Amino acid sequence: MNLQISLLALVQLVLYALLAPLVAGWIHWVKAKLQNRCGARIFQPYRDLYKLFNKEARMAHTASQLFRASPYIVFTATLLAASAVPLLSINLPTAAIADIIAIAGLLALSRFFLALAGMDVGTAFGGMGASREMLVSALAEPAMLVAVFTLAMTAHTTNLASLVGFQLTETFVLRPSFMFALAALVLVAIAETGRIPVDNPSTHLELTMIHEAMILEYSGRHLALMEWAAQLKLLLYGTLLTNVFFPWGIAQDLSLTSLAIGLLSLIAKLLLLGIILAISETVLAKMRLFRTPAFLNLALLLGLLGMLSHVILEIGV
Amino acid sequence: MPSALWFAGLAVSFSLLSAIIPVFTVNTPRLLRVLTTLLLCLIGIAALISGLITLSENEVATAELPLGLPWLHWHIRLDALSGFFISLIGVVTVAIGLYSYGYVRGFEHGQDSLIALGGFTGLFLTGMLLVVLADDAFMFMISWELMSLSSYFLVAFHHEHAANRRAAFLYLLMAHVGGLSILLSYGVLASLGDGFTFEAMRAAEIPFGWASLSFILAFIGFGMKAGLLPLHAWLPEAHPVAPSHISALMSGVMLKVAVYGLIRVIFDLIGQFHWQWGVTVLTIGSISALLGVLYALMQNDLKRLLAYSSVENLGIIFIGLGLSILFMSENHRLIATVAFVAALYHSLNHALFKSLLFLGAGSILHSANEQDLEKMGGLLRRMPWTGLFFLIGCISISSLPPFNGFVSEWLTFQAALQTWQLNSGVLRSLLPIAAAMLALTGALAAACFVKVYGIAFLGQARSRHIRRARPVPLSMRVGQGILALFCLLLGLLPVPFISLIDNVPRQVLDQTLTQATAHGWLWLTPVSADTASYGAPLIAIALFIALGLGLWLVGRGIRRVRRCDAWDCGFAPPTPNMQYTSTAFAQPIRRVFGLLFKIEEGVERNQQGKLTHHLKISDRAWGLFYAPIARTVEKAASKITRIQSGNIRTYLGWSLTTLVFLLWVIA
Amino acid sequence: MNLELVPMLQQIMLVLASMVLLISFILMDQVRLVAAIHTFAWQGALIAAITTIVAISEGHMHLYFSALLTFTLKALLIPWMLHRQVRKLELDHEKEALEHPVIASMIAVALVIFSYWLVLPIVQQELIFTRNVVAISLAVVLIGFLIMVVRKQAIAQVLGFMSMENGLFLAAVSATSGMPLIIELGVAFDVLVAMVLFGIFFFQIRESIESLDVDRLNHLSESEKE
Amino acid sequence: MNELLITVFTPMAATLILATVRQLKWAGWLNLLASTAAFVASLFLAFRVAKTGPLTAMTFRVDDFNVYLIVLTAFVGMTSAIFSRPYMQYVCETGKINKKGMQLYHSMYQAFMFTMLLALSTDNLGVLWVAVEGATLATVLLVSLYRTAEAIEAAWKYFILCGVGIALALFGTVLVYFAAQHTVADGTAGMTWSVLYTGASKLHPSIMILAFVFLLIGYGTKVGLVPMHQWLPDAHSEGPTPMSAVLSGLLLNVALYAIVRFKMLVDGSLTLSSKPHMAGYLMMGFGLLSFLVAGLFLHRQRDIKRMFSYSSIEHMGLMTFAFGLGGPLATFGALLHMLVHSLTKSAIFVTVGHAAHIAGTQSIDHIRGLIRTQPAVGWALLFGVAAIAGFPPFGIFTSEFLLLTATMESQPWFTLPLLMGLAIAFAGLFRNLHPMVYGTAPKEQQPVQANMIPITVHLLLVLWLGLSIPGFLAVWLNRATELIAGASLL
Repeated sequence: MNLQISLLALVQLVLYALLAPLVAGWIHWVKAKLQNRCGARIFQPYRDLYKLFNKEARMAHTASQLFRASPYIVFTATLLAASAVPLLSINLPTAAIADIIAIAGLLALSRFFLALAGMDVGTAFGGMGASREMLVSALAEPAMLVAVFTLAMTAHTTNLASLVGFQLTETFVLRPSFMFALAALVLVAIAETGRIPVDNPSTHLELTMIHEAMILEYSGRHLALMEWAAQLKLLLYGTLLTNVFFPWGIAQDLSLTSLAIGLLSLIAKLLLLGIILAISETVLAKMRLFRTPAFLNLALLLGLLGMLSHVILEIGV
Repeated sequence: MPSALWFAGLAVSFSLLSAIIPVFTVNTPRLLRVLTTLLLCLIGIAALISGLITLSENEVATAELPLGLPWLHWHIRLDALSGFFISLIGVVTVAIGLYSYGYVRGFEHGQDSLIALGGFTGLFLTGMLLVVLADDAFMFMISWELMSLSSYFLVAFHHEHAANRRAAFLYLLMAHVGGLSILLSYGVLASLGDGFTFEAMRAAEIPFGWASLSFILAFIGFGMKAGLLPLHAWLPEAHPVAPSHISALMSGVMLKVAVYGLIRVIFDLIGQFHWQWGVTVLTIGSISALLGVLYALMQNDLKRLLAYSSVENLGIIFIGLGLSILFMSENHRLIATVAFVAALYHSLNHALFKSLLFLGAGSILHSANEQDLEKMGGLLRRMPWTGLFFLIGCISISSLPPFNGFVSEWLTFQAALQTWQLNSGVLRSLLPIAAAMLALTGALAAACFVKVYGIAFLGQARSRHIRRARPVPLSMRVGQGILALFCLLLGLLPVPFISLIDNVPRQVLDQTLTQATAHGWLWLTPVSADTASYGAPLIAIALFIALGLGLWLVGRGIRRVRRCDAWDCGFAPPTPNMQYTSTAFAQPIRRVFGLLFKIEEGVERNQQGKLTHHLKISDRAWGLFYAPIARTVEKAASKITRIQSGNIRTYLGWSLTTLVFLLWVIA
Repeated sequence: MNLELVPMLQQIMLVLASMVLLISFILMDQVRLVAAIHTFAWQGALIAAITTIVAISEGHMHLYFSALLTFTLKALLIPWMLHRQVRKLELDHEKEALEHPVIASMIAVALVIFSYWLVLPIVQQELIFTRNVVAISLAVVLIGFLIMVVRKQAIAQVLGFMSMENGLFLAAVSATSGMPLIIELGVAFDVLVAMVLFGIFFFQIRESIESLDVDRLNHLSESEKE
Repeated sequence: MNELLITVFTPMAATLILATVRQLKWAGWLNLLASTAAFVASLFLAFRVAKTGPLTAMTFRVDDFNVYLIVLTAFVGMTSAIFSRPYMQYVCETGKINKKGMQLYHSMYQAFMFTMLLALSTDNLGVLWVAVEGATLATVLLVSLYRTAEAIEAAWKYFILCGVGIALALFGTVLVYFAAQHTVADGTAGMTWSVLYTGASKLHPSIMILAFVFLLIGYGTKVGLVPMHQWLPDAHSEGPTPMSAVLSGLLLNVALYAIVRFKMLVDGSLTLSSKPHMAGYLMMGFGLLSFLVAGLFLHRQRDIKRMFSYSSIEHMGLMTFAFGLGGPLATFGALLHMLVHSLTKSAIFVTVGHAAHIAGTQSIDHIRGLIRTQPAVGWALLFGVAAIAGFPPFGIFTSEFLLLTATMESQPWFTLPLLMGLAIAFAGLFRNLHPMVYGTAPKEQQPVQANMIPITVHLLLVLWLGLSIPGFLAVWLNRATELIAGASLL
């Protein structure tokens, strides 16, 4: 039993690592289709990663050892964070390691090193990217936490597994707070994963780039790890959104059938999410950097509204 | 084995000794340095031991010294609370002691006397130790003011620059006012109870009104020392100008002594908890935290930045205390304890990483004589050890797992998230906002220290003397290393630590956090296992495995990296001047929160006809709070001096009028 | 109180007391310095006379002595010293008119009324008489004070000071039929020494500011002009 | 008894002798010798009183209240004499004063000591008055010793203002005597404090309060209570520095002592009247006013000695307030404050003398970087000011602690102005002090041969009193408290 659980945890971990590029590929593909391009195949990201891993890594003369260590830290931190988010099943031992706040912390850690790596070489672009990334995250992180707090205060837990469990057990009710929280989290996710309209993942050599600017100097396996970590983050947020707010189908016991159902429902959700994201990215244009704060303030506001509506409308006595 | 009190006494006497020896050994600086270092380490160890004994045994030792007033001798008391803070002092002191051996060498050829430095450092430590040990208001005040006064002399140590003198003056003035306010707060308690011993005050039955008055006075006094807004103005002035290891002591330890004082007065002596107080502390705390970090972000002077970030961290500590008071007022002891422990934990953490960072700044000063971020860069490759320790400090202070800063902030969040237990709806809706501010603070702190580390230690050197920077002597590195190690340990093993300090809440709130440590050393579960849990060791293990993997790959040398010019999108190879500056880094945030700063920016031509850009970002508190007071006093003074007109007949007129007036009054 | 019941001596005393008061007024408005000194001498003489009367009525031996003392000191010695200094300082024809004589005398009158109103609460029957004399002497003291305020001229100030002393003597003599002899001597000695010192200062001031106008002694002040 | 006579009349003898001594070298030493003798005798006197209680004889009365002031006076007189010997020689060498001036200085120094001790030890209110007036006469010539225009002006103001004040005090004394007649005692007895004190309740209240107003204004002028204080900064700043030390350290105390003595009488007579605490309220009012105003004055100082004289006013105001407040705690605090203030302030003035000597001027703007030029003096000044500003572990903190808490107990709302006053005064002192002690020193400042003994001794004593009040002193002060406040503290 215990062995099975830990095995399951391991499986989920691996699954995260493997699924991440696929999701990215799927979104690219859908976007391409929407933009009437034939576009790359869905599995292209795997090829890219493989290629990068085999390429020689180069480092600027001015780069320090931190530049080399960062990719590993960034990747591991993201993977760790992911490992605490229920993917297939809610009884997840690793969920106890890091509750939602710790997850935010781990993501912050990876961002911290990402930004430092960006500044390490000492190029103008790197500093620019780091500065902007920190601005965005500085505004996004509180929004995310506030949104999460709303859920946590409802479920009386910050442990994601228990949170999802709570969602499943309780009879379906409409909670205004959850709607606000969902909206807030969506906005945060967009900002954090560097999607349009906050950042453009496919951009390059643009004065508006954020994430790309930081990893500009990376090459070879370092770059691969960085890219992979980014894809992981995307998947993480996706799962977070879907499994917390729409937990239907996620496995509650360890029987193979339920796990299979879990997997299928997960894939379905992710595909759906990818399509939505792709559409939104196609119809929306990237906004100026200094519109981003407004965007994220909205997220924070929504989060706060959610929390207030929770304490006022739902438990108000 | 001698008692805890004995060790405490040892520490005090050693610190007094270290205050005296410079007088005799000033002509042999080397001997002086050796002795000072030795004594400081001994002080630290003795204090640490006594603190640990007290914490583990939960015994209350008291004593009386034949000093002070004839009817009020100096009462000494060593209980869990003082035990915690005395061990806090101890840890930092050891590190400072080792560090100072290398650092003070820089002053040997300066004009400023080493007697002053060594002597007042000793007195400073004495003061802090005695404050923590004091068990009556009189001794408390004496040691408190001794602490302020001696640290003032240390702030004024480099008194050539007018700015430093001004800082010292401001510091002493505010310290004095704060001290008086504390004194009055004790006065209230004493006049309601009988006498100035803390025993009597604990026993006193205090009506709400008087208790609140005493609370306000104490909060003003200790808050002024702790640098809470808007009474923080002295802190960013005074801390940077002292010698760095002293700045570390002031920021790391002295501020915690203020926290101790507040806990002692409110939680222990008054022993009442009202939601109004909780809200006050919480609000002030949140504001200090947020504005503190924002101001820190805007600084370009490294030590000044660190000082502002102290304001932020003290704010976080007071958020914890405020939460604790709030929950106590509705008698949710358990949650109150979580918040309380969080506050204690963060006090210790801040003591560790802020001292570490100040020592790092000191190392840069020592080897490159520079504390302006705009001129730094690329120090990681020039002083790798300092770079590593400083990085650890930055991660910890940005409250990122798996280091210690995260644990305390996590605990604070956990306490704040229990707000649903409160009955009052207003509070329920207020707390989440505080939590949101805390979150914002944390994120901004991360931004702030990315800036610091990225500008100072990464990239390329921006000035010649930074390019010539050399690693600092071993003693200084060891000093920083110890603190870094503690940062890591406290991050990895929160559970054993919390069970160690469990006696403090038992004594103060008479409630323990047994359930927090119930699930073994791996799992920290403050409220209950399924509410929230945090497995720091596992995270750390995973991270270290990954790092090891990476290093192993590097070490195997198959996949070695090739060095080349930076690509930088194919532009010309970047020069140091092309790097992002500290100001530039903070610009977006400055723009977003522009309202909160007083920004003077402009472009003009200088004498050579060159265009120059100047930017001055200053604290709003000055214009809103301090300037008016100063103006009022000046006005009053210039008005009052008119009566000294110099004409004797006017003087006689004054006397006559007074006489007639008084005669009229009494008749 | 109705005067019929008051014995003759005390009636005389009242007359003299009133004259002392009158002299204070004259002293204040006196323009010529020398004349002012003479007036002051007269005041001293009157005090001495009152002392003698009290001595007669009370039969205290030491009062005769103190009367003698007062006379020599206040009526002869001090005026003489002042004369000498005035001559030495060539101030014989010195004139100093008050800026607002009317206001000054109005204030003085107010002070007289005030001092009477002040002693009213003393109601014990046997003290009524002395009470009124105390009122007069208090008035003299206050007017002496006023003189020092309104007079610019150093010597005139000293005269004011001395007439304050006179008021004190009057109070002492009339209210308490004289202080113990030792005190009387001590006070007299002090006054004498003070007088000598005043003399010294006149010259010092004179050589430092070429005049005795105290308004010009205003270097030491906190006002911003310096 | 003999101890008393020696204590009081040694200075008198010295006055006459020194008036004849022509050799400066001897004069200085003789001065020191006489002061030391007086001090030693006063110690014996103190022991005697401690053993056998108050001793009363031939118009002298030494009880627990004034005996400690006598010792203090003699002590400060001695230490100031130690300082004054070399200092005055230096002054004489600079040619500011001639030989006759020195002669005058020394004999008048002793005369002043004599009047102080007489005023403290006598039991007769008349003699008290004579002595205080004598003190004025003795010092007025010293104030004008340098013969500069300012000095003469200062002396004139000092003379006139204090003369007038003292005259009013005499009127007050006469009124007291008047009240005593017919009711308590006639003749000399009617002026004897102890007699009056025993029969205080029989004194006519309205006369007594009237008298007290005159006495308060009169002696208050000498204490330097605002607004009769104007002579004080002038006299302190223009007179020779040792004079400022003793003026600030002693004369003010003695005047305050006189007021307190009278307050005890008035309180005694007012107990049954409608407003029994009138005297106390008057003193509190004056004290608070002086305290605040002087604190503000500190901000506008250009002359270092003026500055510290204002600080003296401030502290006298504080003591007056405390005595007015009454009650054992406040009284004890006030007595202690008298002690530590005299010690600290005279030490400061001695240091200031050295500082002015180093810089060659008294102007604050021209004294710079003392702890560079001569660390001993600079640090002494720093510590002295820290002490006078009420920082522990110096004794003044202890007394201020007691005063504040006493106020907190009886009149909580007065603590606010007190707090403000302390803060303002503190800021005023340090804003002027900082540039003087810190910073780089100008070239022309040269270290001088400074005599640190008196400073060190005083500051160490103050430090000691701050850390722990020795038992005998505590008992002593407590007895005095009992005498004044009618209740014991211990």
